[in-house]
Amino acid sequence: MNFALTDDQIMIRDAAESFLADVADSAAVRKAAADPRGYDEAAWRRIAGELGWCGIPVPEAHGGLGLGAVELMLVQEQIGRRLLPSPFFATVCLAATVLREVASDAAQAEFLPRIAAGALRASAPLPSDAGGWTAAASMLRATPESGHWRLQGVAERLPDAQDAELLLLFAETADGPGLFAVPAESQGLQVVTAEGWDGTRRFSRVLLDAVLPDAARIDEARRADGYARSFALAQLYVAAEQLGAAQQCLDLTVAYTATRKQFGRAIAGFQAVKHRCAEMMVRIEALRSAVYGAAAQAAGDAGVASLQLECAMAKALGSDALFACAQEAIQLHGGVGFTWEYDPQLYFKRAQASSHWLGSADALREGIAGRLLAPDNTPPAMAV
Amino acid sequence: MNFALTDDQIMIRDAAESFLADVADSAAVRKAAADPRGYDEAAWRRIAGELGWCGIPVPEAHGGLGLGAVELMLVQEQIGRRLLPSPFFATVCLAATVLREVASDAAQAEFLPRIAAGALRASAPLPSDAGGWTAAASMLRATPESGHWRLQGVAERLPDAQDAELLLLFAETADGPGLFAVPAESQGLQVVTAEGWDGTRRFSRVLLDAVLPDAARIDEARRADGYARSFALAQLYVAAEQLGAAQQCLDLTVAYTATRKQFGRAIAGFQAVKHRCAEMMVRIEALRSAVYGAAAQAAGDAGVASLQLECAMAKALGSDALFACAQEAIQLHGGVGFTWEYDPQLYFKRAQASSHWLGSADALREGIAGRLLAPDNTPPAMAV
Amino acid sequence: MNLQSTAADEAFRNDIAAWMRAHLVGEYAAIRHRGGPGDEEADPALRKAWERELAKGGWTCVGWPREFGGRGLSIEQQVIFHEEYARAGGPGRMGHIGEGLIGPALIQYGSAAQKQEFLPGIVAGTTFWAQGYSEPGAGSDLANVQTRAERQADGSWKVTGQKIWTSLAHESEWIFVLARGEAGTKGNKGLVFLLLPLAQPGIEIRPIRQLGGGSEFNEVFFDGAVARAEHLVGAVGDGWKVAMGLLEAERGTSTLGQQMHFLHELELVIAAARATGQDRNPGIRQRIAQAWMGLRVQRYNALRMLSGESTTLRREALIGKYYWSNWHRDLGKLAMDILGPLGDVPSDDPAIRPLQQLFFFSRADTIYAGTNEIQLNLIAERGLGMPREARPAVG
Amino acid sequence: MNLQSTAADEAFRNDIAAWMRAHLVGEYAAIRHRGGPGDEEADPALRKAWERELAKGGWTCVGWPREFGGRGLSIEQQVIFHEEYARAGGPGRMGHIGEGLIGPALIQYGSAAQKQEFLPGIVAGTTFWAQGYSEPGAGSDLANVQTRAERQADGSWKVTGQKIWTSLAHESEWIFVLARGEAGTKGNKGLVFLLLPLAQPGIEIRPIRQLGGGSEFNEVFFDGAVARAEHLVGAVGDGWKVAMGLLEAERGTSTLGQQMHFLHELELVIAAARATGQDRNPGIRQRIAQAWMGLRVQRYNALRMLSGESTTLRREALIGKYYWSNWHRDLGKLAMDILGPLGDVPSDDPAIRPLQQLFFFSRADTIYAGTNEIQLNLIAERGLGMPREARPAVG
Repeated sequence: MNFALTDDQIMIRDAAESFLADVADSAAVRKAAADPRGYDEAAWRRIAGELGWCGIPVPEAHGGLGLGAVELMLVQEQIGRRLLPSPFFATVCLAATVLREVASDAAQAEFLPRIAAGALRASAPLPSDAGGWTAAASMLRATPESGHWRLQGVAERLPDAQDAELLLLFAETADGPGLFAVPAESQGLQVVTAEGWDGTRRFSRVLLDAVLPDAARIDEARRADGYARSFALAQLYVAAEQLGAAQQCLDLTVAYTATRKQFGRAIAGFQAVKHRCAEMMVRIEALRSAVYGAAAQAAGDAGVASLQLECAMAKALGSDALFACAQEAIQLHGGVGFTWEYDPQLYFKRAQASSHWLGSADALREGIAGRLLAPDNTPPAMAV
Repeated sequence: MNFALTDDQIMIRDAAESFLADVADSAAVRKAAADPRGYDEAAWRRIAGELGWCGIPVPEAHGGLGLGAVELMLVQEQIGRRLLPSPFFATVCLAATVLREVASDAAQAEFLPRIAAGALRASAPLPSDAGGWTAAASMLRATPESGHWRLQGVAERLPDAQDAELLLLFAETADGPGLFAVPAESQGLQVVTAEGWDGTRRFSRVLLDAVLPDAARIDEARRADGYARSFALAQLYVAAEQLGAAQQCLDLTVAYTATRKQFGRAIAGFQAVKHRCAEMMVRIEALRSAVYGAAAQAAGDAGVASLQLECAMAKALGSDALFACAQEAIQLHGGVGFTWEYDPQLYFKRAQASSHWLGSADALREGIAGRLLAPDNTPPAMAV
Repeated sequence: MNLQSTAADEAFRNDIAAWMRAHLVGEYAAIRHRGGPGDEEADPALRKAWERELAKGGWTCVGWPREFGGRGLSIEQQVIFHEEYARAGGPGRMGHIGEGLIGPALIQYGSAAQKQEFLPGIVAGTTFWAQGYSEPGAGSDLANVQTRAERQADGSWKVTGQKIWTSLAHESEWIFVLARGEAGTKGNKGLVFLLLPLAQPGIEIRPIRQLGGGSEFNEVFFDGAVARAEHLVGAVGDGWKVAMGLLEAERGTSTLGQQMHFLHELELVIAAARATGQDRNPGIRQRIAQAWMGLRVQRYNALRMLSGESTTLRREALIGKYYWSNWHRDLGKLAMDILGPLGDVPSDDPAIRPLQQLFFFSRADTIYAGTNEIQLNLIAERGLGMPREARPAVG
Repeated sequence: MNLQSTAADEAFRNDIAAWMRAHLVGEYAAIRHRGGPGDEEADPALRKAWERELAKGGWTCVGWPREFGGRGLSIEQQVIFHEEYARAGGPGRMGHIGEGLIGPALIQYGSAAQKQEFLPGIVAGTTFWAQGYSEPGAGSDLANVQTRAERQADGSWKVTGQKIWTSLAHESEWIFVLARGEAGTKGNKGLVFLLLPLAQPGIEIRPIRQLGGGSEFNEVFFDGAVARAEHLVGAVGDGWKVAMGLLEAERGTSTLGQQMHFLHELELVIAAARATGQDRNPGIRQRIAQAWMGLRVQRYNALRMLSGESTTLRREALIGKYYWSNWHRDLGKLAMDILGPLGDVPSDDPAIRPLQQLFFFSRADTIYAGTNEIQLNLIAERGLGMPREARPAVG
């Protein structure tokens, strides 16, 4: 049992940190968010190319690095610190994870190498529901018609789908929810993208009345657990971003209060300011423990039930901690805290938006309570 | 519209304050709580005698002062500040209120003059339930037998019933809950009293298998609203005690921190201490506004629906504010805060005990939400 | 204690409600419930016209003495006016700074000539004012005034410096400025209180974009801007006294009107909960109940303050700002949590837009006019007599 | 990062569990899960016998080097020991202060003679120790030591003063005392660290009754009490260094054992929720989930600390006390809210009594060993590099 990062892991984290410090300062992030495509093409090309991040969770057999949840979590933490707008989250954290956990070997062999090579942008839904992918499938119906599938309905809340080439959609079928790989250029498919308050991640709604080949359905029966596993992992990767963002809120605040003077002294010296920064740090370190712990579980041999609890916890703590830290960052910046010009507002908007992705903290806690209080409980829930 | 206290009200409050400062300092309260009967007989005799407090809510026609909820609330606030153990709350705030609101004219004429004169100690249940007296009736069954009633079962949680002469009990009858006046010396009645952590108010359980005269049932059909009104008023009087107790927690803390030195200075000068005392004050003043407002509504022409909301609010805020202030009093007293010798523990125990009397804050809020979100809402709930 | 209204009060209440029903119609219907905090940029031209409409009905400056063109209402009647105005959805008042701040200050401290020059335009809803208090370096430390006013040979003043957080300066004709009139003074000494027309070469107004996208606040730069000799209010060195008196005037009867606006927002929040099904979520139900309770507390807080109950008035007045600003901020968060993904995209839906504005703009509530931290200092020091923070004397 | 255990670790874990199953039986069954914080007065005689039982099995001082009678376990193995000890319901350790505090201090700073005199009794579970740090006037200001130690002609020390919050002094044979050995010194200078037998005329022990009724803490009064010359640890002036080193030793691997105890409490809370039907209350469900999450966080906090991950160890170590003490206090409140009226009367029911002790005793958690307020100062200053509070230098 060893909770320390390996040298490779530290290297990945540090490389991500320095790359992002370079390409994703405040001005760059604001510019990317205002770009018609919603991100900076050049930064994405470097991520997808020389940096090779897209290969992190992809098995070596599919051309990836064969790394796991810990490494991806570390990169996500750094991305969250900078709020980098990028197709990375949708493509790698969401789509590649769903493919890995749910899809057939054939589908994995078809798509994962292209993702790992940075040659395919993909997306999948990010529902505001703690209950798994089912909610994402509820408004899309897949009906078999001789030799092909007809998909009719709506898929909501696909991040950075505005110029993804591949959409992974959950749809209701006669035998329950299924996973479909839908090329974005399919006939009868329309992607409607909105610009939200949080400009660093765009969401699209996909309207479908499309006919797709039989092979479009890619879920694999023996990977039934994969729905729950991929959902949990997606929560973990969101929580990691929230961790990074919360840390940045604290760092911005500590730096600002050290220079801002009131009544003749730096406000960092006021005990009330210190205590509130300290409380931010306590929340952040607690969140870091939860995120790292959940990642270590995911990388280890944790069963799906245990993984669900761990990742729900990380996401619940992440939502609460990030909002609290963003709120305090605005408050402790004083008058400039609520201006467009200073950065706390960027984190504040991400805090609110991400609070409900994959379940609000309340909904996630209710789910955890359901497990702890279930009559048959004890094994995964209480084991420490 | 005038929210100021009248001169008479100020006089009543000030008299209560100075009397209690005299008879109910910390040592006296601790001694009274340790007394076999649970209170100081001499103090009670003065309250019941020369001070005339027992007559406050009793109409002049029944020998009382004909005053109302505002005056009783003001006395309760002062009693709460000192945590005076006394039959006053059970007799006047609970029993007399239930009699006034629920009982027949005959029963009022029988009992209220004796209460007003300080010649009768009475009690009634104080359930840990936000839903009204029904819960108190649920374990007691009244069956008519030729010319008399048989009461069988249990009445829970009667405050200071250990040497009350009259018990007012709610019981299930064939036509719903009824109110019964039961002399404590009745055959087949047993009062079992426990000493709780909060020694300043004892609770008894009453075991009954008793035969009572027909006239023992005293509820009056045309006062059906009285169940809800008397329950709401009881909440108000508990909230008033909580207000006084919370204020005392703050006063003790401000005084202690002014004298206690750490690192060479009074800890009252540390900004963190100041801010937390300030937050206590904000909660207390908010609670005071709620309690005074609910009392003014009760003394005015508020309908029962409005009164229920107002008093539930006062009690919910009271429970939360008192616990928060007692917790802070302990914390800001440091090491001595968790000793038996210093007073914060007395308030802390009352805070926890009273938190669930007549409904926990959560339960009360749920009730309020039910009203605010009811389809037919707007009138009483939202009128400001 | 008596919460009942008199028959006369009720009749007065009905008069206002009837007037609002009759006049807040037609073109003005578009600005019902508009123009409040976070929405101050909503159609300023129409809201200025509305000010003149109010003036025609005699509903501007209702608390001012009749001799200055006011309506001379009692405290109770002012409360009723503000309540009914807000209940009817009366738009945010473009004339607020004139009516609520500089007008009362001039009535108290101004010369007869100043009263004659400026009060009629405020009463008529034709002259609009901006305030020049805060400075970029000062924040909550209001007495730390760096803006300089140099007396010229002709008695006029040349003003140089920078003011910030001036609401609606770009929609106003005049600004009042607290400036250092005696070189070398510090803190609250040596200040002057000056009145300046905004349309002059030495003044530049730059909007500050807020996190919600709006720009009702500005920075105002003074570079040798001129105030005429007769536009000094009070004497040299009186600036702090005038400024403080004016801030006192800001709090008061309009609080109850603010609460009507908050009630309107709470009703929108409840409607959103019903529409989204979040009215069945137990946590949301708790928070809605808590919000309602907080609004009741604010009402009783205000009534206690206005009733002047001797033992509690001052303590109560202290907690007001802290209480309402945190309540309001929490309400904004509750609104967005109820909306969930619906809240994440800027919306024109009248069921959503005001809640989004509430969420974003209420972030300023706990900061402007004394941050939470300053409020807690004041409560501890003035309300509880705890030791003062080390800081320069401010009066 | 690797959370998997090795086969050797698992075998070791099974050994301890088996030993506990075999020995914590018979008369000792009565003290299972007893004697923790808030329950330290539970049957001290039997718990002392249990210490000797542990010693016979070689399970005292498991982290001490073998040369001093310890078991020389690795960090991972110590963690496993503490976990399995607590999981089995191992009683609160009467020998904790000897094993966890003074023993390691003597190993580091003691003379050969001191080691020889004192360590064997600690290892054997036959000598029990009390601590003499805090003073009534000092509180969190540990360096403000007023207790005086005057060197006598024969080299012995006469100690005069008062220590407070000494746990179980009335059940101990020895006490260590931090005293001012050089008159006229201040703060952390001139201190001596002395060892004194408690059974002597110059020492009086008075119990402090706590809010929950227990008295595990005492005040100890020194009135010319004598420490022999050879019972000075380190040199004159080394007192602070020894005391700080000893406090460092207190934190560490036993944290994970503490968490097992917390888990046991959480299980009792959940059982109470089921028994009272509060497991259907949405607010209680939220709080139970939050409590479980907090316990997971504590575990991962501890693992991060023990793994010595270079960038986070020190920051993490700082937050530990603040986090667990507040978590524990909240758990106590949750327990009582679940019990409702059932909790209000002192109970002997094993499903209720421990929760009442938890509620009351956890009030001390956020105060002793550095109050919340001191913890937040430290976190801000050491963890975030923010300016220090004005205070005397402490090291």
